[in-house]
Amino acid sequence: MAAAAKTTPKHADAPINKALTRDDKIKLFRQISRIRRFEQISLKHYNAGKMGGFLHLYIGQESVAVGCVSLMGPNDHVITAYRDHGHALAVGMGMNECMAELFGKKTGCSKGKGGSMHYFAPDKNYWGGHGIVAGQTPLGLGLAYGLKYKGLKGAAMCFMGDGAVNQGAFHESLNLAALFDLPVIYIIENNGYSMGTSQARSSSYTGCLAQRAEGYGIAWEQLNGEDVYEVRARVQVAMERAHSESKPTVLEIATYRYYGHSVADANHKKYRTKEEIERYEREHDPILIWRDHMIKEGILTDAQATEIDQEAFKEAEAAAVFAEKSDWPDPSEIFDDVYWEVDNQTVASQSGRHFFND
Amino acid sequence: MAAAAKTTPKHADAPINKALTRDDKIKLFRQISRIRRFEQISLKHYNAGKMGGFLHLYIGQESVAVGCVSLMGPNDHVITAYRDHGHALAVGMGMNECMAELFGKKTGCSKGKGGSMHYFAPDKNYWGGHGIVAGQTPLGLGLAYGLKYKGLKGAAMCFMGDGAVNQGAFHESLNLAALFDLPVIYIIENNGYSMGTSQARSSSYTGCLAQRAEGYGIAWEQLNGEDVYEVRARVQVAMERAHSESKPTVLEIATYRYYGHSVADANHKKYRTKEEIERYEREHDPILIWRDHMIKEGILTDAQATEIDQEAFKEAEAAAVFAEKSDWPDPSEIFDDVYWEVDNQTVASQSGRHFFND
Amino acid sequence: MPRLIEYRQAIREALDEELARDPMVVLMGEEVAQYNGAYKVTQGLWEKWGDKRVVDTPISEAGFIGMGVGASMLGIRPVMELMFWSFYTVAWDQIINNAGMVRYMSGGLINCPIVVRGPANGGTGVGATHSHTPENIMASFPGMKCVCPATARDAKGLMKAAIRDNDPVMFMENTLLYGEKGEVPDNSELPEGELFIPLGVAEVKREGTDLSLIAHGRAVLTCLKAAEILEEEHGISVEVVDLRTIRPLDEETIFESVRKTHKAICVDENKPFCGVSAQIASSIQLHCFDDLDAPVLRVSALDSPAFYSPPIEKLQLPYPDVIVAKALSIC
Amino acid sequence: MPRLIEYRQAIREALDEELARDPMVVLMGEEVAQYNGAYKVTQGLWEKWGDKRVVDTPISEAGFIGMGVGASMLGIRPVMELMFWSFYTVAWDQIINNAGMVRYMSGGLINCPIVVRGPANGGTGVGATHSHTPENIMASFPGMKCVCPATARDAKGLMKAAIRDNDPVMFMENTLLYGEKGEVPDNSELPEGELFIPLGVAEVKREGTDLSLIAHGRAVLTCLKAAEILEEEHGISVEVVDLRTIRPLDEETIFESVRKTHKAICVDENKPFCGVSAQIASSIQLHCFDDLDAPVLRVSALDSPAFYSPPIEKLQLPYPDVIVAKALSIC
Ligand SMILES: Cc1ncc(C[n+]2csc(CCOP(=O)(O)OP(=O)(O)O)c2C)c(N)n1
Ligand SMILES: Cc1ncc(C[n+]2csc(CCOP(=O)(O)OP(=O)(O)O)c2C)c(N)n1
Ligand SMILES: [Mg+2]
Ligand SMILES: [Mg+2]
Repeated sequence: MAAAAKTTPKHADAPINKALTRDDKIKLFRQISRIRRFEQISLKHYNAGKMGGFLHLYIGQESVAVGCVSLMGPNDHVITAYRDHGHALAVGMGMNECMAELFGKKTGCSKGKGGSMHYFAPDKNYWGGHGIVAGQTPLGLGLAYGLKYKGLKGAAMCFMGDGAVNQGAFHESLNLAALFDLPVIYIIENNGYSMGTSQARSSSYTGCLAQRAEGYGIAWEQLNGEDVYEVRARVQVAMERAHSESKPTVLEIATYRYYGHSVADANHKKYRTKEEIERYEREHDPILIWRDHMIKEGILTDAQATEIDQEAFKEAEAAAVFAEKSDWPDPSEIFDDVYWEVDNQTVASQSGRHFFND
Repeated sequence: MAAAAKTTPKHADAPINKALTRDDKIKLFRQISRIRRFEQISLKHYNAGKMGGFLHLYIGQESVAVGCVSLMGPNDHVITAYRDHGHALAVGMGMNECMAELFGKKTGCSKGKGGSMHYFAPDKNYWGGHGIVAGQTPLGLGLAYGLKYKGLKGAAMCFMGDGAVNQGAFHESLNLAALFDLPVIYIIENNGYSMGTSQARSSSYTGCLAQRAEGYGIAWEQLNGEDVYEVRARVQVAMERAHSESKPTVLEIATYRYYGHSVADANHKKYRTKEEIERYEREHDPILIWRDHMIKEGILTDAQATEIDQEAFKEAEAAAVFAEKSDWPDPSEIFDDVYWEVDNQTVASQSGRHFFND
Repeated sequence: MPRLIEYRQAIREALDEELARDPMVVLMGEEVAQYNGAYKVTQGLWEKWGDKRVVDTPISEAGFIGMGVGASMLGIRPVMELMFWSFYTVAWDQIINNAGMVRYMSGGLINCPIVVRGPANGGTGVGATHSHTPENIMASFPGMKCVCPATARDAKGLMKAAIRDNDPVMFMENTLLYGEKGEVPDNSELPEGELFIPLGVAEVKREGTDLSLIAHGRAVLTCLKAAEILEEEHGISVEVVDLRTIRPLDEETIFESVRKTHKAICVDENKPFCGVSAQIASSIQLHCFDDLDAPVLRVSALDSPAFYSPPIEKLQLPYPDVIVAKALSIC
Repeated sequence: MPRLIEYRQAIREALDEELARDPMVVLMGEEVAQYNGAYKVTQGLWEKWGDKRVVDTPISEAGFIGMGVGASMLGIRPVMELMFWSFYTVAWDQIINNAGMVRYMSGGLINCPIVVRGPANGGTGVGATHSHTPENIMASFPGMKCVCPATARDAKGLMKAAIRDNDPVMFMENTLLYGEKGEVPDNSELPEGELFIPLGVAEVKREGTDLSLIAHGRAVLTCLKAAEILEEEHGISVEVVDLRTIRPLDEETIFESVRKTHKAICVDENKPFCGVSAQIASSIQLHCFDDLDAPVLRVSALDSPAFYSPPIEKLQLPYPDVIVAKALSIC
């Protein structure tokens, strides 16, 4: 896992966390659990050959998406990379449409066209799900640009991996964000590895990756992502900066993925030690940590927590059944969703040939 | 002009400058003058319609190329952008071939194929002349890579403009340079403007542009480029770092261009004041400053300096005559220099069609 | 009296009118605002519309085009200038993978009403890297649209259609045409009150019966000159079809012409291998096989990178004599 | 007994042999060294050759490919892996403007002996952005070479030619073929002591008299299956021409085949608009106009971005039945 400074402030006491109701906290627990369970069930069916392509699991990182998304108001937006299931469920996408997408079914959130890496829910301010490393970073900037252009008080949270910081588009985005004062928050989910390459082997830096923001005059912070309280308390500062000053922030959140880069990554126990994985699971697991809070705060009993977790598990299983039972897309859909004008049979779509087989 | 910290050390006393002989110093003066005169004559003929495309003059920046190139040993290499005449003459390219290239003649350094932006002289360790902003920055890295791979003690000086720092490829290069410990020196010739856009309107930064290097753990420095002594003294530190530690450096050298971005830039007196231009010409002109040194040091009399300058002028005029008299390329050359294998009529060139008209 | 204006002014009028029509339209690019555009296409627009609507960017094509794509997902309608279309190479991922594919990958939840515009041509002595003609590449991707106007009138009318289109439109202008004047009706003369030319409609720029020249962009003008020579000197009646849009493509107008003339030459300034005219030639022979009296010929840019030297570079692009010679070989 | 090895192993052997032959050869890319390659093409090579010859890079395609181009100017021979060829989009400027054009712009002073390799194919459920097939684009630029081997044998022999070539070679492999076994002679069986297949030589993979199928890459295998069906079920004798290299292109072998069969279908997994088969079809009709008994037909990937859903995506790529149906329409 990426080394993050041990944090001293009592994040639970931050106003943003103090403002959480009992129900809010339970909801957060439910969300974390739902992501974990969704991923586990996905994995099972991926291994059973029910899915194509890649499956990048979010297991181990749940607190980051859940904590960040929990801060969103009506004009806050999210965009992320291919490891996108956690953010999708956190913004409120249903397990059914998400699972069906993995199965490549018509009922999938992207009608089976996008797959695991390409979830979208614009109605929930969720803009995907992008497969090209750092390709989403200028798009996140654009969401922020759109908000500012429209005069809305909002922020665009753009998630990315630690390996993504070495793509040029990200740096161009940083300069633009600062130059144009755009309310974008780049959130580097630093799980220590980009595929099989450790942070040390992929990036040169002083201090931490987020510190590169300094060269652009952008505020940055490094934080630990295992505890939703910390995530909320410290990301909130960036949200506030975006909302009231229309300024960007770069955040680096230390986290960890338990599984390989994708399920196809057969090497993931070679480039890191078993001990490293187990230590994280034991000492830093986002679910255990939040569960602990809930129990210590007397919000949930152990049994109640288990029940919530079991509900999440059942929901995920039901989603897999839903996905399994859903229809495949119809081959005729191959030519849908290519052009808006064609889909909407507008006048513009009537002139000229749009597709060229024969 | 870009603000650079006024420098206190007596750069003339730096060992690298102390080592200069009288003749060396005169040679530097000659080089600066030759660049200035070459550019002036180019301008005259460009305005007379003798050239196509763009002409990006180096006038005002001469001390940078001359100072840097004067530090080169046999395994040091240079690459730059489209404002490339100064570096070309500094490495020892002839005025004839350079001028003929502008005229689009067969005798040009690139046989008339490259034009103003694309001078090359690999035999002089000079790798161009590149038109895409920052496109040369990974190439510079590659030269450094090649040196290191071959076990040679050398450096690749990669020149670029202040506007080029906002291209992603440059940032990718910085990370790679640091990660792989490559002996590349990025030299930002900060003339304050990228076309009509001032540094403040194009870049967000803290301190200076070179400081972005800090985020990659790369050494950087900002210096004033008007005085060859300063350029040599401070660039030498980076050369030394490259040679003995195989480490990269980012240098930002404050300088100024007297003319527009290119000769086609009709706006250049709009986006900056006449006073700004005149002040630079008066107080910071690289030729006047070096001439002053020569005279104060008793190396040249005023008359001798004028004579050198006149020789440069005549050489440039002669080059224009040479260019004018030279032949146009033959249309048959259109298909030369596309493929090495075809040019060399190798076995590999005998199979398959390489060109596709008809 | 017909109103003659420059190609660049025609585009400027379109931009200006669309800025007025829709507050979501924003122009962006390097030097488009305070500098009035490297080629003065946006002259006066920043002064008129201000910082919000006309925006200068740093030299970060991937960053700002991607930003435009992101903004377009929220309903902004960015019209992005590439100072040269050649610079798409540094922004290619953002253009093709984001603007071009996000609609499909999202199952139609998103659309990107973005226009990327700028000059895309050789022939100006700026060397190989600055002389890209990527219309074949842009049009090769379903999800993208691609427009190459040859005249001031078309440039204006098509730009308006491009900006109102809800899909990404790659709009390719030409530095060699910016100064060309053409007849562009004043809005007051038009029944609809504006000039609007839908994408995907070719125009027969000259009628003829013996041979069809199929072209787009500046090659259309070259074809018109060749047609005149062929008519005057050789008595050959030549039809010139201007594609105007490469995708969507008005194949019917092409086929109709070929069915009439039985002979076709595809002319473009694209490089030949997999260029636009390869696609058109392959379509014609497929759909008009029995109508053809000769193979479909092609005249494209010579198959080498752009040569700086001005007189040589001129030879790399199609010029009337080459077309005339080709025509005579089959007529 | 013929030696059957996987396509990926064939490539690995070529890399290994070239690493041994020339100390200037260096392999580079994301995860090529310690991880043994995302698709295990470079398995074992880092262990064998060490840090200097097999180099892991960060996710900075523009940076490291440009670095390779720069190094190649100094005589290094970098073989760069793109984990997916799709990622060329972020490195496009470095590939085309630097590797592809610096020779021309320098009047021949420079050459770039670089190979860019990796899988370039659809059909693996990874969505539109990961399913680029850019052979048409790469081959459209004079200065570039482009290779698309269909079999293990070709992959090995052509890779060796690509690495020794002194021009930039874009080498396109296929994830769907990596596991396919094919006959590859052991060096000891070969008179020259090695397998070397020159660029620019097509191969007739099956002889026939009634119809020519012209293909490259995985489409060649699809054509061979279709040819079998056509022979067995319809008594049609089909010739299958494997282009192997897209540029340089062995047009003569194509034309010879068509002159014999009088009918041609171009098959590829490229998108149709300006795809490789558009170029080939346009050439065939030009050069074999009088030999053709029917228009040149084409079978390409369906003209939409790649669909994730595995059973649907399968339909987007050419499969034998589509080719059979097309063939029957003209035979
Ligand atoms: C431009 C590009 N290059 C390479 C890849 C292949 N790839 C996908 S994910 C990945 C690793 C990214 O690691 P990181 O950014 O740390 O994110 P994580 O997977 O750890 O969440 C790589 C190399 C890609 N998708 N896009
Ligand atoms: C990728 C790219 N974008 C835009 C341009 C057009 N352009 C050429 S030079 C230039 C300004 C560069 O300014 P700077 O880097 O400061 O260098 P200077 O001209 O001042 O030497 C621009 C925008 C280009 N050549 N390449
Ligand atoms: Mg990571
Ligand atoms: Mg500058």
